Amino acid sequence: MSIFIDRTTRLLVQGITGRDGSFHTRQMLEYGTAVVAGVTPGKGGQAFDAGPAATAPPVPIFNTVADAVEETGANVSVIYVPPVFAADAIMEAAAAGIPLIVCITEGLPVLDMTRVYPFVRDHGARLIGPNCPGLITPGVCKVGIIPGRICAPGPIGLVSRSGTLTYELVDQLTRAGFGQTTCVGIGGDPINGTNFIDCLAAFEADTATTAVVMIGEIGGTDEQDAARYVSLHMSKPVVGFIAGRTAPPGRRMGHAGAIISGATGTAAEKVHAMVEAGIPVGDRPVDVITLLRERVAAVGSAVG
Amino acid sequence: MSIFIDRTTRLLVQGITGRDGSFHTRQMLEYGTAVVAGVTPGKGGQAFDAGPAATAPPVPIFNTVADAVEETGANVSVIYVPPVFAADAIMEAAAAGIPLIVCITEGLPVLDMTRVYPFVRDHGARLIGPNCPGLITPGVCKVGIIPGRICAPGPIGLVSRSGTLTYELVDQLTRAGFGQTTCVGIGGDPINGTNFIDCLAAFEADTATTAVVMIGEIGGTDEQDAARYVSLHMSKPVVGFIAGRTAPPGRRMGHAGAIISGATGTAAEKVHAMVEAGIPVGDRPVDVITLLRERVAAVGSAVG
Amino acid sequence: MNIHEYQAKELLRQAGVPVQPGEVAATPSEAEAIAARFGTAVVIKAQVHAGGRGKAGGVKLAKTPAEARAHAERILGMSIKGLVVSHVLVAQAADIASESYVGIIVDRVSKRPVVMASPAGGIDIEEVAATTPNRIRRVAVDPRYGLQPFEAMQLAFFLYHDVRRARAAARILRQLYDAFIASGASLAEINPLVSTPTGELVAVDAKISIDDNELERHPELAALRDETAEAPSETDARKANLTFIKLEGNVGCVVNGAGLAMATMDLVKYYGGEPANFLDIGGSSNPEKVVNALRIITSDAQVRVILFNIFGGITRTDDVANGIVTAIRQHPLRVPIVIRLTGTNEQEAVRILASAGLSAVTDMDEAVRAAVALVGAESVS
Amino acid sequence: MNIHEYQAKELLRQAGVPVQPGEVAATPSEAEAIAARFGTAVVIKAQVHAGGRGKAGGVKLAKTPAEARAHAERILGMSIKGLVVSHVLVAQAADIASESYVGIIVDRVSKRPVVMASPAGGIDIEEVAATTPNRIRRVAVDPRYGLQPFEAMQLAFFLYHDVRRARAAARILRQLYDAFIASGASLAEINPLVSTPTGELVAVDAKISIDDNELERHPELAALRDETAEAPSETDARKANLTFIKLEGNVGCVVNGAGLAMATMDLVKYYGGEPANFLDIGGSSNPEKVVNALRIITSDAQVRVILFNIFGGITRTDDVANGIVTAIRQHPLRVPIVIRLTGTNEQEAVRILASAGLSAVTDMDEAVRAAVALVGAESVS
Repeated sequence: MSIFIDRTTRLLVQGITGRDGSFHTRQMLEYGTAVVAGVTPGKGGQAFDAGPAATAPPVPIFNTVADAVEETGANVSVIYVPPVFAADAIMEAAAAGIPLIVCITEGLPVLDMTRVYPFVRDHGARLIGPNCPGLITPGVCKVGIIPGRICAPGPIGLVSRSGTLTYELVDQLTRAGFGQTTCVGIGGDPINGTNFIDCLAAFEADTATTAVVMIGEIGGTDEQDAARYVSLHMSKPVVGFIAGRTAPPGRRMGHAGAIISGATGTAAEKVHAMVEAGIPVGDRPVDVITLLRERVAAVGSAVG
Repeated sequence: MSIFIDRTTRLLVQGITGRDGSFHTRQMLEYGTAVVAGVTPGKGGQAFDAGPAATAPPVPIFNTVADAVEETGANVSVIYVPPVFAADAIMEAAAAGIPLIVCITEGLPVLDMTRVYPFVRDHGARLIGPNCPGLITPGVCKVGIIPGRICAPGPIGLVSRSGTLTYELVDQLTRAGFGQTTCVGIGGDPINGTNFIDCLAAFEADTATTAVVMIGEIGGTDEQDAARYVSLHMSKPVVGFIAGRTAPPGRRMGHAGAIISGATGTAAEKVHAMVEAGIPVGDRPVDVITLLRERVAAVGSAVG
Repeated sequence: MNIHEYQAKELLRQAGVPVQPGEVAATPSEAEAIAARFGTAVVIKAQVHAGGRGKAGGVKLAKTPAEARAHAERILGMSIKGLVVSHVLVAQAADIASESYVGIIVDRVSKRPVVMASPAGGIDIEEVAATTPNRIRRVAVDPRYGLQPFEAMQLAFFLYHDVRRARAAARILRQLYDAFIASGASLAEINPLVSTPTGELVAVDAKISIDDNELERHPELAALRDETAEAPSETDARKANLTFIKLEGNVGCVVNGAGLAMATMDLVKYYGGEPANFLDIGGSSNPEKVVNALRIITSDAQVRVILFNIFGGITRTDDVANGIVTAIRQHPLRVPIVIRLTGTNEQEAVRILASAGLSAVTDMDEAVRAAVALVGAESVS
Repeated sequence: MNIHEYQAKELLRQAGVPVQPGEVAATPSEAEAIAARFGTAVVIKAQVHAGGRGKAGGVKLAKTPAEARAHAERILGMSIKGLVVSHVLVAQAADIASESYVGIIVDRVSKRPVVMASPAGGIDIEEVAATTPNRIRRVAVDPRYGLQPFEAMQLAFFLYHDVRRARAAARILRQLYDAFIASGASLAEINPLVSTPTGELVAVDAKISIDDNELERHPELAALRDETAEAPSETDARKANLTFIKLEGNVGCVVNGAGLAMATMDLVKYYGGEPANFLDIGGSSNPEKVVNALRIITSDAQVRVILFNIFGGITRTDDVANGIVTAIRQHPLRVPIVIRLTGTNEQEAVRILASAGLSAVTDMDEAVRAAVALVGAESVS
């Protein structure tokens, strides 16, 4: 099993004819994802050609998400539109009744997100991102930009605020023989649609997941809240990593959300909260594998 | 028993020092209502004097509803502030956690109400009105401006879109020996917080109410919707009256909501829907008493 | 409050909507001068608060300034549905490839502003709704968020298939929505929204109604009121803070409260009479209001009897009685009066009336029957 | 993006906030002329993006134009926290009865704009929050409705007991909120908001930070950027679309992705090195970006080794390899380089590097250890 996406996922791509949208649509199709529709205003009625190598049929393009949903029954949307249009794209997907919306776009104004967040919630949808790499259920389907070849099916859930750092850890997991149920990048913005707790709860409920890796970074208190949640509500082992131990306070470390404000949001604070909650945290990325091996083995023997 | 207000009602008056607010606060106190607080910005710390004849202690005045609620535990608010401030007053009461808000003020811009309505709902509160006479549970408490002396305790529930027409019918009911559980004026505006169905459902659930009088008027489809509701969900007899049989189409008959648009909202249409749903409708106000007497007697004998 | 086409267009222009160029004229020579300045064919349009002005001859195409003058001469002073035309809009004639409708109302069921679009432009939208409802698309806008770009695009693609015109229409819809909200409107529509042969969109006719309750907040809009476009008695009543609607009957009604006023009219009709008006003196009526009410009612020559129906609550019946007595002293009545009073300070009211030789009843039914009977008796005599 | 006090005040003035009158001067004689024009005592204030300018001597009261000139002479050209003062604000000195703080930030926990008010004005609000938290009141504004009048009044009554000043403060809070939203700010504050002895309120100092992601939408605000107020290398990086933050160490880092960049820095530190910078070349990097990145990094004389850490996903590692080779051909490196590449088109990348005599590793840990060792070896030698 997996969380959020699986064999029933019928994917819509908003911004399918753009540079990033078309490239990644081909990647997702190649991975076997059921991309059922694309949206580009003004190109309704055309079809997106997956390329000569593709075995999938061309993807129909619509002018609006509502049209696309009505015609194709799409139930997940992934967004690759420029940042000033991304808030509208998310709201359009939510209003059209899409239950899971994944926004890859980076650079959304944070005030846009203050309005998008309640809108999505008012419509009963889940947003992942923005400014995130999306998610992948290895061997089944991928939504976003996580490279498929570094993943492998298996029992580990992974949730991360980062992009390439996620790839680094997924790659190490796979090389170490730890396949994944689902890898989710929740994004590095200060306001995002899905947080660590949402994913941890989903992994806890997913029967196929036996342990979880969570990768945090400086800024905010999401990791601290997640740590408290883990200590209260999770039976499965969780191991972690926090990036930004060397980040100076008051500076935005690339991600809009990666900023230490005053004394809050430091790596030390997060590591402390996680360790207190029983989540061992690796000093180096490679340590995560070691910690995971100990914990999974430990749980294995406790159960066995 | 009663609906919405009873012996536990602790009333806050917004605009207590204004002309209408002070007059009606004295009337409500005289009727025995527990008026526990008033709000007038800038007069926080003062006290409202109920007058020489009053037995009640002076009512403390606060600058904000939040302060008043914190200090007095007020659980119902009644609003007598000028129309351009009324939307803010309603939202302030809802944000302060008051579960029942009664807005007497007439003349609220309808666009204000398009924002007030979801705000009140977002805060889990009920709004009665605006542009309404309020409500009264005879012998117990009154919130608003319905004259107390025309009411009497008894088993009839009354709900109306009108003001003085309500008094006319309550007066006739009382003279005919039909006391009331609660009389509610829901107001004559096109967008209001509480509709017929809300009140009918409450009367249906109220064990003390044995029959309901509903008084509608031209404009909109609230009465038609209520008729459908009555036929599906009500066991108690309902009799009705509709004002505006002689109203010309396209003209606003005093109440902002009393307007026939095209072919919808006519008295004939409403009377038809009600009669179809088993709600007899009086041609004259006095006929309502006759109809009620027949129905209550009939029910009485069926039960007896 | 309705405003004129040219005023509505000015509000839309300020909001960024591309509007057909035009100017207002009060005389034929002004119209001629405007047409000459444009140097194109123009349309002369009567500025009145009445539908169907086209059918009534209030809209004419003029190819030359002289023709513009001639049309203006004919239209100015013309009466359309009882309203005299005092101004015409002289607008540049548009090249029309297609006509659409876009409009916004406040919908009482969804409790939201509803934006409507139809490719059946130029036609009365209620007619489209009745005959070909699938030719209208609606979006109920969540006022907490406003009309979103994607919502506007959904409607725009219903009007136009090419993305260029769709984007232009979406922009116009959002500008229309902004103007609607900013002006506290209860209705705002562009009909027709014209697409020219070169694909430009332009608002050729527009209508905006302002919510009367917003006027206090918008003095600049309140100033747009054209009193020549209203019945004089209704203007008079509005200034006296009374709600008054003139009808065709002969029983003049003075009532406190809108619902009771309607019920009173209905009861007049029930007993075979015809109400001359709807008149609500409101909640906290003072004697002056009653004086004004009586003046307005008695200025209607058709009125044969005056019926007061006052249920005192906030309204003090002694105030009403004082008003009646004062008014009658100033201007003795030429028709009989029937007074029903009950409620707050009723005994004092009866005493005041009695001192002026007037009597009152307490029962509504009885009062209405008496008033109708008086008209009957009079018309028989 | 931070803007200067005088720019922030201008935005607030446009929103209706009563702002202390003032003008900007770039020379002592301009400052003197402004002071003479005001004819009152003035305050000369350094315009720099740094806190604590008062303590640094960047704010001075001048009673005469001559004194204004003298203070301006001293302040202009002064360096505050490494930033050179090129402009001063010459502002009319305010009569101060009391000082308050009002400000707005976007709060990531409530996911809303949070409006804060404190009667402890003039003090750093974070200090107030830390020492006397009960002296701050907050309202998390529902962005669907905006800051409501009642919310503003609640905060205003926390600042002032008399209704006149409370109403004025509530108005200012709503204007501040409007300016905050309209300018796409991430922070907007007035500190102090001064109450004069006659009960007027006036904004005496103001700070606004614009969300960088809003600048595309607000070219008029983007134009307010003062590049003299930034470190040149960061300006350079921004123009090259790179995210760069200069640090104190000597291991220059070039990484794709912010999280991986931080993890790389952390690993440098873990192995005993000191990162010279944070640098994210972003997702879809092209060779040119890499060239720019290398130029910026190598312009730092402290850098002793360059460490590339590239995990190819969207980023094609062959693009990065091409960029490295191009850059080195243009400007041969004066320090050693360690390259870690893995992912998309990795083999092609290795071939490109090899053709230029460079080698790469695939393991991050190994690469970082190698880079740190090189610095150690060099410092030993």
